Amino acid sequence: MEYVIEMLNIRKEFPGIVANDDITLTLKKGEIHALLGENGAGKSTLMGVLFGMYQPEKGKIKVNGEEVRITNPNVANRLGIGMVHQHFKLVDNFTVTENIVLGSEPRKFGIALDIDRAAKRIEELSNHYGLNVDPHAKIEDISVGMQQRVEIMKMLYREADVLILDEPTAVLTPSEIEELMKIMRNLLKEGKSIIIITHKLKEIKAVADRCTVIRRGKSIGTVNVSETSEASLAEMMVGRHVSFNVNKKESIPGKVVLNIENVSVKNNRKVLGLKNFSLDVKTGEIVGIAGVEGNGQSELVEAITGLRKLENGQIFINGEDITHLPIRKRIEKGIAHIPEDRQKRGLVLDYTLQSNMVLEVYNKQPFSKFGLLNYNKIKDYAKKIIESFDVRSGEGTSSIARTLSGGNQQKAIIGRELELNPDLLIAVQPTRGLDVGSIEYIHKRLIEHRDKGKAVLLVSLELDEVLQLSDRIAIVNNGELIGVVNASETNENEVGLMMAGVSKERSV
Amino acid sequence: MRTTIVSLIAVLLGLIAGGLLMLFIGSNPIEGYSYLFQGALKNPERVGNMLATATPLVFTGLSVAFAFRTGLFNIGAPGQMLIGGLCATAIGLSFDMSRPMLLVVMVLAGFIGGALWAFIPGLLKAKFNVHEVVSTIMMNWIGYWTVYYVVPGYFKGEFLETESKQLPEAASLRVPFLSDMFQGSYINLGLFIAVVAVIVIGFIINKTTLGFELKAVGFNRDAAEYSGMRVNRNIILSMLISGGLAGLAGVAMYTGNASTMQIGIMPSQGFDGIAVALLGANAPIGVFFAAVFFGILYSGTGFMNAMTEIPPEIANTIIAIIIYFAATSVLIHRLIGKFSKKRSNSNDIAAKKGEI
Amino acid sequence: MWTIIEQIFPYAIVFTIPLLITALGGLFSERSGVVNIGLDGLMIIGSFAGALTIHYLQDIWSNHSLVLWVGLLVAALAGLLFSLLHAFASINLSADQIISGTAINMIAGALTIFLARNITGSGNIRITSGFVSDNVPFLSKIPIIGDLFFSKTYWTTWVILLILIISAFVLYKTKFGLRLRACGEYPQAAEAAGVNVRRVRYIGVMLSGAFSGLGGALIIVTYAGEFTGTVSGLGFLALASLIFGQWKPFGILGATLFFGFATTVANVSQVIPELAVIPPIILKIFPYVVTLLALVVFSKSSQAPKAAGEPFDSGKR
Amino acid sequence: DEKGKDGDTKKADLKVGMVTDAGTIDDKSFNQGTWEGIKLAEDELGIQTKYLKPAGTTEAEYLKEIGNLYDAGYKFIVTPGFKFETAVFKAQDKYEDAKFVILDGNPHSGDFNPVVKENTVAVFYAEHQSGFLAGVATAIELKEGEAGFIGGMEIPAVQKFNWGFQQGVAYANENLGTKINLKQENVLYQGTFDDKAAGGQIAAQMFDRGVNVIFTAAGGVGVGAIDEAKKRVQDGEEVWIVGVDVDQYEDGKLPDGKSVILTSAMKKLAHSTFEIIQQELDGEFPGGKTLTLDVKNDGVGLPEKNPNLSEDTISKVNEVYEKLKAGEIEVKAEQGSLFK
Ligand SMILES: Nc1ncnc2c1ncn2[C@@H]1O[C@H](COP(=O)(O)OP(=O)(O)OP(=O)(O)O)[C@@H](O)[C@H]1O
Ligand SMILES: Nc1ncnc2c1ncn2[C@@H]1O[C@H](COP(=O)(O)OP(=O)(O)OP(=O)(O)O)[C@@H](O)[C@H]1O
Ligand SMILES: [Mg+2]
Ligand SMILES: [Mg+2]
Repeated sequence: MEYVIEMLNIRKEFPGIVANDDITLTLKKGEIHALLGENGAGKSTLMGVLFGMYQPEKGKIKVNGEEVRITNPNVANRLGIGMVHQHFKLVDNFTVTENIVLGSEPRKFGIALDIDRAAKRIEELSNHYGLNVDPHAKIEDISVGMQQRVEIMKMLYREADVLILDEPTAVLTPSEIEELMKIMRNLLKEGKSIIIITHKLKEIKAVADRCTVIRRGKSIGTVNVSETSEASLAEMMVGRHVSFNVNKKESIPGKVVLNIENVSVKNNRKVLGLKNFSLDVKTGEIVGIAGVEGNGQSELVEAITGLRKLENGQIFINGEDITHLPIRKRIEKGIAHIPEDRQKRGLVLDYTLQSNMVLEVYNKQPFSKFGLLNYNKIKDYAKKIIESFDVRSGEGTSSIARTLSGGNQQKAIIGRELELNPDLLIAVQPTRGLDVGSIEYIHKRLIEHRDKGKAVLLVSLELDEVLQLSDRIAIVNNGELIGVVNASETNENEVGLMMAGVSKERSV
Repeated sequence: MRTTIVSLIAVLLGLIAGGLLMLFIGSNPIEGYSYLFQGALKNPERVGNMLATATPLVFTGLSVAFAFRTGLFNIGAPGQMLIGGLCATAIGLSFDMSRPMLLVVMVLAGFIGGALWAFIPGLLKAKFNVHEVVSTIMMNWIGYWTVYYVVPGYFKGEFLETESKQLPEAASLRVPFLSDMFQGSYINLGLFIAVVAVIVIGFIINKTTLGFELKAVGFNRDAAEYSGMRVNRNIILSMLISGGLAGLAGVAMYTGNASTMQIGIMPSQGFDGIAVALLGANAPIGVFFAAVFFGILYSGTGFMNAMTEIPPEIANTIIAIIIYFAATSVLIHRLIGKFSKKRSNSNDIAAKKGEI
Repeated sequence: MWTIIEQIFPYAIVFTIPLLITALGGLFSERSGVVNIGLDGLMIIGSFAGALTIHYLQDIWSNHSLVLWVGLLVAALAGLLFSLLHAFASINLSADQIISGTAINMIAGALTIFLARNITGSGNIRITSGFVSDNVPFLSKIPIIGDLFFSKTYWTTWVILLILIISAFVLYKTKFGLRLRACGEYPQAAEAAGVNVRRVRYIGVMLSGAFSGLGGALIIVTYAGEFTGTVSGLGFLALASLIFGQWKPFGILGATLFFGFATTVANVSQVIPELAVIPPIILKIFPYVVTLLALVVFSKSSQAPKAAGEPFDSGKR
Repeated sequence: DEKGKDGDTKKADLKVGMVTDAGTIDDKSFNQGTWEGIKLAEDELGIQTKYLKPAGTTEAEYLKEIGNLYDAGYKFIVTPGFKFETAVFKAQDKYEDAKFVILDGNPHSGDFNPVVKENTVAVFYAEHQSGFLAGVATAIELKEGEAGFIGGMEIPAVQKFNWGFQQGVAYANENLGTKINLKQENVLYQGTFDDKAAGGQIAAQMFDRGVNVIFTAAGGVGVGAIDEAKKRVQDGEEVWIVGVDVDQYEDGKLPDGKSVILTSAMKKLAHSTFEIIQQELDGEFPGGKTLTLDVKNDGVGLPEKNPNLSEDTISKVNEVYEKLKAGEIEVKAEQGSLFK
């Protein structure tokens, strides 16, 4: 058997955690090999080891049968290994070509960069593999899907034979995913071998030849994809039977809580990111927003919460016009917001947990009086949230927020927002980056909130999550509302199509 | 606690480095330091002078530290000092009121003057995101030239173009009971105002909703905005307070330690505030002790210089080295930090494992 | 008015050049991702090292202009070495770069005087003679331009302008420049592409040290003639020019020329009856006020390197 | 009694201290001149010396350094500059067993009423006379042309140099047939004592506008002007600088050994400081007195050697000097109708 890559008994420790424990992964020439595991299972770390970003404590790596030491990414490049990282490593204000040549620059006259030669070569490669990238475009001006192709192009430019793709599909539309798979098959034809990390079992079934599953840093096994099912892959991954369904009762919608009328909002690039958007959310229902990242979801949420100015249109809460109210007033009117980026907006990472728990109410009685804080009351309040949401931390309420793990940070924020008992809860990516147990728990709490007769607006890039939790689904594309469908009457295909901009007549 | 240790280590390293310099020029460091401390503390008068030297540093240190705590880097304290001092001096020279009244108005005017000078960088930061480091440097020079032309233009001394008129006794922060207690030292009411400021600022930062907001904005502007705090207003407010404190440094300096304003001098106490704040770990009480420590160094060097061959520049050198060590002691912080974090982290993981 | 401009111009240029080279140094540092407010201190180091070298060499070699060039070289070297303190603190220790820069300024100010006094016995180090300005043959005869640009120029001016052009070329047209800019924008991307971010940043900071040192010594050999322990805040002005010039080599040229010109006009306004009618305070604060306004104007489209000021953490995701 | 003891038993053990004014000990001017006198006394009379540099220029800072000197046993303290007036006023009471020499000023409590105690001597220099002589010398040597004046900050000593210089030029024009022009715009105070760039730029402007000689009384600003003049001379222009306080001939030296310093309007700081120290050692400390050092006692004047002045000029200046001494010429120390 001919292996291009053999990672044998790899062990990688981080202070306090063994990220990879005796993991073996082999890659055959010309195969697509999937790497599957929960969050934090150690997938990225393992690939980091292969790509020379980390040095393993134990284990061997062989490339084409020869043992190698990959001390840094340059060595990996020389060995023909390329990697597309989970988070793109592209310089925004550089052109495609500049990004691609960075680190292995062609030169003329000994010193000057030869951008033209590189651009020509990129154009050729692009045509050859059907990637269709414009070498002179600036990264900040091209779509996420296109940026990913630039990342792939980087590897091809360096003539990598082994390509590592870390969660490449998380940011793509269903149709872009299709495209990517096509590209991957093209690459195979050219004699490349691919390792792909993904959480999406469907995709593994669709493209991969073999799949290695790891759990909590340990190797569970490698299977031939054609001989296994999604359910058994999932079971391998988490170690128990996983039900893919969320249990919830039929919703009983009541009066309108949130009413958005013809709202247009500019995005960071100063063009309309949300166009003439209208939507209602009623008591007792969860309305999901489905769409590919960057299609107006953030703008919508920021418009409702007051973080962004409206160009036109109006927003009502319980019939009251809040279009021009400041943020704090809106919170007082009953809007709570689980923000998309917990570290950017959700928490003051250098504050204690208890201070974070009163971020919106510190100036209210009983937490303060005459401008003086009452720490005892704040502590009690925070304790209550922390206990009821099982937020784990080193020093309880006086832990600094930064020291909490991502999942616990998220639970704290959700607890804080639910504790406000808002009429409208806006939950943006509430389970991003969390493990299965936490996800189940948070889903349960969101549904409970709905069942208390409150309204929930759920924004998620995970189509599955939207489909499972929502009662109704509003699909956005390019800042426009494509349509609203009942969750019970739709399916992934339909929503996927709409996310790609294919409009539908049927609307609810 | 940890920051205190770090500061103390920095001080120690700075003093060691200073000692090495003394050796390098062939002097005896033990002797040098002993004269240095004697020079600052030998008798009540010297203690008084040392405290008076420290007083403006307490204010500028507080100013920088307060801004720091709220996420701003105010290196405009020199300019704010000048304008604060100018305003107080102007009041002192122009009005005839009962002494307590006059002093209160002067202090207020000094605070407002400094605040005003910091308002512009604050506004530019809030509205246009202009980095305050550059804008406060510009304001320093604008303040410098403003004093340069306003003092001779409006408050010219009797025989001198380069100084303001002498403040009348009623407008001076010096009071007989203090001067007598410290045997004729120039210690003055500025010290009391400084102590009050330390307490008030400590109170604001730690105990009030205002402090809660200002710090939140400083730590994480986005989160503050998200939770409904008025970010721009808070940035401006925090610059106002920071500038006001520097303005008070000007009051203490020009109407307490001195009784005239001289033109053409950018007060070094403004820049020293950065060092004081850093060494004091940006905590009001820490600032106070750091200022006193610098006061000792500054006021003791003269005597050391008189008794030995060690040049007075050694004080500045020691302070600079201390600051470098304080700046790089992040390393120590980190190491301790990593250690404790990893521990809580592994507990966390252990807990999770138990769960399943 | 024209004759005034003509007369002032050469002096404005002389004042501009140290600012220009220092700001250019700051550009390399910040473009690599390290904010350097220690420029002022680095200039002081350069002016000290330059003055000291020239002071001693002129005793031996007296009036050889080579002495001055050696002085400049030593100054650049001293600045470079001293900047390692900042590089070490901000690159290896992830210290707050502004604080580290402040410490650099303080150490430079104190240590140089201390050393000057201990080495030469005086806090001031005087050089016997500096560069002499000269008209460029032929070119200075060109009408208008000749008077403005080619009269009373210093050799050093042309050298610095050459460095400016080379810098622009290096920054935009070479492999090193591409990597440098990438490190200032998104160091993780550079690292993933196999660039040694720390090394690039070290080079960036060291260039800023060398250039600032050169800038400080240029003051001595062109117009000051004497080291006195300060460069009168020119390092901060260079920093402002860097921002005013939007982190671009020719933007910096424009900004420093503006400062050079405005300061010179303010300085000589008293002698010039046409200018003496303007209250001197206006002229004195003019450059600073304009800078503030410029910062406001540019704030919307700021080209600041995105990662400047952030310690590089390769694990950051 | 105190004096007697010191004077008789251990003269050479006299410890003389100095507190510097704004600016450094190396300012080529006031501080340095004073210090050189003290150093001279150290070399020739074997006293001990020490100078201290205060952190600021306030009365409090000055008093602090005076206290430091006193506590360290330096009980003969020299303070250069009018800024010490109030500090010395207090010190002379506070440290009764110490002696104070204040140059260019009179102790007073802030009300400008001089109070010179027995342990203090106040020394004034007739800068206007010095400036006058420099003005005369300049005019005679150059015969015709334009002169300028660059001052540092507008303080009394600098002003008096300026006014004296103007009177000197006018005197020569009226009585000695010279034609030196002095325009109002060419008489200015730069505003600092350290801005060399400005000094050079201003000098350049003046030279460009036809000024041939500039009298600088401006510390570092003057250094800038001297450097500019040097460059011009090396370029073949003929321009001059008149130095101040001390003989600045060396500062103006060109590689060919010549100097751009035409002459210098001197205050014989070193000399007078030395003398007072000597008097103290001789038990003749002129305590309680206010001394005015002027032409009469050779306290001010031009350098002994003026390589750039012709024999003729020197002899003419000497005549003027004698007249000044004899009181035949009077130089005012006030602005009157003069520029600035
Ligand atoms: N640089 C690092 N330093 C310390 N710990 C790390 C580091 N990188 C990863 N870890 C930890 O190692 C474990 C494995 O992380 P890794 O990123 O490999 O997970 P993953 O399987 O890729 O997860 P995901 O699906 O979320 O991407 C996690 O607990 C993570 O917190
Ligand atoms: N780049 C890094 N550098 C240093 N430490 C890291 C890094 N990434 C992760 N860690 C450490 O790993 C711990 C776990 O981080 P992470 O956010 O991946 O948690 P997790 O295991 O995924 O937990 P959760 O499931 O709650 O998200 C953090 O507390 C942190 O100490
Ligand atoms: Mg991963
Ligand atoms: Mg995680």
